[in-house]
Amino acid sequence: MANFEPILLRNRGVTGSTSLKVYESRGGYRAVRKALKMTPDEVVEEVKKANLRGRGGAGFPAGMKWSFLPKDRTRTLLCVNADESEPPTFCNRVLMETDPHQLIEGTIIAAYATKSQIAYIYMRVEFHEQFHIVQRAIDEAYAAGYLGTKIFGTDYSLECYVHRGAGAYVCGEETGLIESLEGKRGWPRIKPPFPAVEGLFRRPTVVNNVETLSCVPHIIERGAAWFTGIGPPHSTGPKLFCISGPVKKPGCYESPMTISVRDLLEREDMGGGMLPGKRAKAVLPGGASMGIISANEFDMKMDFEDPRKFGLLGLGTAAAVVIDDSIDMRVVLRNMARFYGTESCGQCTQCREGTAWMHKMATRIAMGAGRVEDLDVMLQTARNMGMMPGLSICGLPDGATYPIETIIKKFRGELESAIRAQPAGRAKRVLSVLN
Amino acid sequence: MPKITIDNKEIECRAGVPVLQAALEAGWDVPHYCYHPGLSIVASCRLCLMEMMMPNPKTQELSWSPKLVPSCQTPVKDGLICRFGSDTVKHNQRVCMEFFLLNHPLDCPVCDQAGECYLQDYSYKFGNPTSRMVDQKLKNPKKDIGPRTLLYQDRCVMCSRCVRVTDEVSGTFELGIVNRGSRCEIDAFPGKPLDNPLQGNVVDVCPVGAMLDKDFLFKRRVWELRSTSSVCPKCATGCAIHVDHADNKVYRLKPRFNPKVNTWWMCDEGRFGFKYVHDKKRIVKPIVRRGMDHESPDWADVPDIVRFRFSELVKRDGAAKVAAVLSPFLSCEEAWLLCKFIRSLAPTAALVTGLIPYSGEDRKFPIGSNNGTTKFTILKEKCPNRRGIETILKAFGGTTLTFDEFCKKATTGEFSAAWITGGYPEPWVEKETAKIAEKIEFLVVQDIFENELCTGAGMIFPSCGWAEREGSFMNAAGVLQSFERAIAPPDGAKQDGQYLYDIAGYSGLYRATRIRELMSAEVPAMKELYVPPEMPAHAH
Amino acid sequence: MIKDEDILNIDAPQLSASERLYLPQILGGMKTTLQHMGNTLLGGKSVTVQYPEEKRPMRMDNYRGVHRLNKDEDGRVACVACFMCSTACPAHCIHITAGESPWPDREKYPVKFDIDELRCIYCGMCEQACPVDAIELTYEYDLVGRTREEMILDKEELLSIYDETSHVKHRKNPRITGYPNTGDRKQVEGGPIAKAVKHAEEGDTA
Amino acid sequence: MAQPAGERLLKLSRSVKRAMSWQTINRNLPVMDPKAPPVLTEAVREKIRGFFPRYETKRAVLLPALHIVQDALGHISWKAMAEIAALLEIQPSDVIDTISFYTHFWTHSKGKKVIVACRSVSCEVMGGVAVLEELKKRLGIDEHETTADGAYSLVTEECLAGCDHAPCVIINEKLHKRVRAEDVVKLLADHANARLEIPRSDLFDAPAKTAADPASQNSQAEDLVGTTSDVREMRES
Repeated sequence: MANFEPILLRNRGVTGSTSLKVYESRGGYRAVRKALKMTPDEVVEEVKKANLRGRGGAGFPAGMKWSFLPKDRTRTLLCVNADESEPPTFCNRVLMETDPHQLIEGTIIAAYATKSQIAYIYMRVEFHEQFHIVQRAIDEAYAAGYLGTKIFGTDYSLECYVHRGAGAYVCGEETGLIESLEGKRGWPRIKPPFPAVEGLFRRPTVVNNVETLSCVPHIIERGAAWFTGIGPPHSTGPKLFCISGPVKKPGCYESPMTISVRDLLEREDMGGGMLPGKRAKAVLPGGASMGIISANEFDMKMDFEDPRKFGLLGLGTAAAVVIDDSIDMRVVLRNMARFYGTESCGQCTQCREGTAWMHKMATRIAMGAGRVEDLDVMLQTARNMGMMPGLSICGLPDGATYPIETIIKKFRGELESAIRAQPAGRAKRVLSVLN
Repeated sequence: MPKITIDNKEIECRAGVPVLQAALEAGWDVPHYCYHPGLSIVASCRLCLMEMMMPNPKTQELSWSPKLVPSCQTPVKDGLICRFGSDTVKHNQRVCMEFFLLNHPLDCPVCDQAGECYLQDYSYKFGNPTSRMVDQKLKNPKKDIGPRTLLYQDRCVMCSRCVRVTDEVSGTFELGIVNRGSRCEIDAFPGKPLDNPLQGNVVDVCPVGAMLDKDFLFKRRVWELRSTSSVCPKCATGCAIHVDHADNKVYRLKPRFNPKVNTWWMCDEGRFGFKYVHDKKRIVKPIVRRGMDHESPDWADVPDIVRFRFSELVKRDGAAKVAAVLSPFLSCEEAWLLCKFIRSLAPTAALVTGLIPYSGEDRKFPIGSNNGTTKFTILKEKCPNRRGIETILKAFGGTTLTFDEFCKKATTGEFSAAWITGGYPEPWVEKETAKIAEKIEFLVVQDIFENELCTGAGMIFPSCGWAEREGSFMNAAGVLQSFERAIAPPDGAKQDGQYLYDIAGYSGLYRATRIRELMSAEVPAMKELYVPPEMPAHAH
Repeated sequence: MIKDEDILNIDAPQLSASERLYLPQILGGMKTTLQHMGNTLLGGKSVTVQYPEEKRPMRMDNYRGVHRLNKDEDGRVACVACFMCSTACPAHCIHITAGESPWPDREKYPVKFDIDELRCIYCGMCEQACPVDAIELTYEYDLVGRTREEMILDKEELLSIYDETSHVKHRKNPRITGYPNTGDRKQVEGGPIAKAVKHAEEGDTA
Repeated sequence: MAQPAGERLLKLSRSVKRAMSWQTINRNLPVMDPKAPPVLTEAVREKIRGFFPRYETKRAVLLPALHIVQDALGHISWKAMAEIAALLEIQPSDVIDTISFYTHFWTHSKGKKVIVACRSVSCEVMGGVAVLEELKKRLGIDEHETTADGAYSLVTEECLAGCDHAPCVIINEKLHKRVRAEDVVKLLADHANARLEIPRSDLFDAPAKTAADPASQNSQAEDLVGTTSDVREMRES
């Protein structure tokens, strides 16, 4: 599949790809016209048949999500999750800055399928340029009559607004996003009730990722059978893979879910291999929350199933960051612990206290005052916070558990020898100053 | 009534409650912080997690679910099977307790909550004795969040009960959560402090020592206090309360669960309104006027003096010239004894409902709620037993007057003997009312503080604070509740019930229960004493 | 109920003839007396002491005499008014009134602290119960007074006993509840861990 | 309330300075002068009201409103919070509740340009720490501080989703990609370093139109009374 024709990124590199004119000239807004001729249920059925699994991280089938909406609902809301805050993920950013109309088209189809009247695009505040690009694209769509009342001359009306976040990782969780949209702190809600039954403003709500919705127009246009033909049966459709770190060509690449981490890292049309003089030691293959793999596990397939075999949480956002051998593993451990320590929302006890405690321990270790037993305590704390299926309201502590656990398990030798290399009694002295 | 199975034991429980509540009521001690039966469910403390039998999505076979579920968020359903005794559940409790104590300052010796602290109780029962954390704890300064309340932020477990009280019970929204993650704190907006009339409940619901009452701060350790069931006398709502006292002194009042009256709450007016009981200016001795002199007789002589003076006047002026004013601060039993006594001497004596004090308007909470959603009401009627007195007067029949009618008649000299009871915490005798003292030849005044009537009184009896008496009050909604004696009356004084008992001609020790038996035989409305269900420890 | 078979009857042992004379015992006793007499007369070593001018040496560390209230390094009362001693006291002789402390590192301190030395049974439970080692029993036993009121020692008196005895018997293990390293977070330069590491590095080179 | 507001604030700030571990933050006193003129202009209010039809509740307008206010004033002062609360018909405690949750909102005055340095894993692997250190050195300030002349503030953020261009730095709205430590001097000297090159949508304003002016906002006193701990000021601990 080396010369896979990009689908989601087909407009990348095309001049003026963010404009309505160029998008339409390249076949845009055909799918939505087709969808509007179908009944909403038919659209849902088509997406269900395509087995489009959510690209946000959990991999829940989108069509299934839509079919959970109560049948007798009067008002449905659609939220587009553009709060891409998982490090090191940026595929939604690429989608929005290269092809905002594709997202809008997908949003219209999804809104039509779910019979929503309003679609909110919840975008993280750090996406400044992307906000302007998407907002201008929406303005264009409004002007063209593709959004607003009676779109495309049908009886269906849809409002689409961009709602800017304000810097909180947990707002990427669907109920956290809903709370944030309601103007509250982004504390995830307890489920049940699920958003499909009672979500934003207590109405049935569907929350979908940008990449998921960007796939929808293609499914409608070319049919579910075409979509399921791409990639293995459990992981259908094209997927965006991100790679960053010391590789020759960091970026976002599109492929069916048949590639391995090694392909992503080394293939010429992808990462293109390591920068000269660098050697890959480990890869965080699916965003920070999924965990780490060491150099001898690079043959892991990047699909929805294979990562579990390597002790990871799942595919996640399929955004890999390469860690070369000049990087101290203690630094990576600290970085991960710090991320969850600062981004925990503070609602559930395990996560609030556990992530902060791990942050403290990891910082001390990274600063050269660790103890070997700290690694065990960290490992236990990570597990106590809850591994899948989790103990907390949202999945953040599970996400915090996997990187910590896999780093300590897979790189224990390196960490321990680094700790043992510290001057004797140093940890004790540091702790005596601290307390 | 649904039947659920907890730890292989089938129990019957109330419908519509969470599994946690059912388990607590059935005797399980399930640790929890964020759950409170009177507040919405947030399921954030994750301490009450349980294992539950669930059908396998594929095979529909019942098996223990792999995920622990919060028992506070799971409503009871007939046939539900769950367990709290398994290793996974216990492990989670142990782990949670470790997390709760990570940043806790462990300053129990100086914390006022020590002794009634859920964190202490649960650590002993479910936690580990040692902490593995060697790093520095987070420290937060304390906050003066309101005129009556202090917030010790570092003791907080972030259960958010206090925030929910201000949101859902008082409806005033003063408290909020600031920051995120481990730095979460409770806070109020500067200049918008916690000062609503129900703010004291914030201290009650706080399971740890984060919210403390300035009034009680450092006064006593809670294990020295003894708790007595009582009823708040401050308004006609009649909240069920606990009087916490030690060494004959009342230190604080706490609400007692009563589903018919106040549920879990009480207002600040009642909570801090007990101070008058320890006022130094109280009347503590019976006083008899002889000519221009006043002397205080022996309690043993009192019944004879009273009977003699009254019967003399009845003989001279007739029974209709006698009146008894029954204050709405009297308990039903005391009022009944007084009526009994007066009517036995003067069968046509007038019985008068005492002055009903009103102040302001009824206040409904949460603010802006209507009849359906009101959770708490502070009534404008500032006395506990108006309805009880009226019920008794109705049962006695004959001449019954309102206080205004009595005053009018008294000023025209229609009464030659009267027994006026008071017991109001605030001054209550107005200038006009004071004049009646001149027109009544033999006036008995029974009050807690000296008032304008006393100068003309032939006899003065000390009334006792409600914490020093026992009896029952009937609230504005007609719920009859009993209250017990918490502390002894001051030296020299005697419980109102006791001397009324003696005067009425009974001998021995006054027991409210005995009088209630006698009374309810004559006054059927007094038969139904409502005793709220006893809640297990940690049930809220 | 005690059963009959549980009861062991013991007969008094028969004394021998020499034992019945009692002479050896009497002589043994006389020997000790004469020894001491000899020591006093000849060696000048007296057994009795001229109390209260003279006092017998004693084990200072575990004698349970009059209480004292310890002071901390800054000379402030170490007590945090937690009432543990009065709770533990079986004789109910400790009476404390707590108040908000005027010092920033502590929030509670005893405004009044009275011990009724006449009610006290000198069991030492208060010492055991104290979480900050603020109350201790001293080696002082010659406590006298003319009235009962005089024998109720207040805070000042208890603190002055500390001044008198602390040079002989030191405060056991000065600890303090609450906040060992306090300070406004914003005043700390860098984070606490970074600071601690820096501190330790100075130690490494030294 | 006989004391003038300025005096009271000064006294308050002194008491906070003096306080140590058992310092008590007083929430009984307002930190802003109730008689001072409103900080939100009618234009800002109108802009906020423009968002009302988009949402079912007024509370939901809070995030857009905070963005608008922060863009207009540079930060969200206590007074601004109270005014937003009145405008949206919610309690001020709800506003501080929400503000404090998000890292993007500032309750303290900040510089004309805010530099957000990314410290996510990709940036750290690619040398983000060196860039941050260089920024600190060149600006002479630490994280979450503002330079004396009010030109720059420096903050860190967990991930800016620019990992393919790591290490990256955002100045106001502009994302600077592949910043090396040696580029920092040039970057800071560039006047256009905060200018967005693409056409803007006019839904929100460009941030920090006004310079941080500590005197006009009573910001000194407000900073001192601020919340006790702050996720935005979470350093290495």
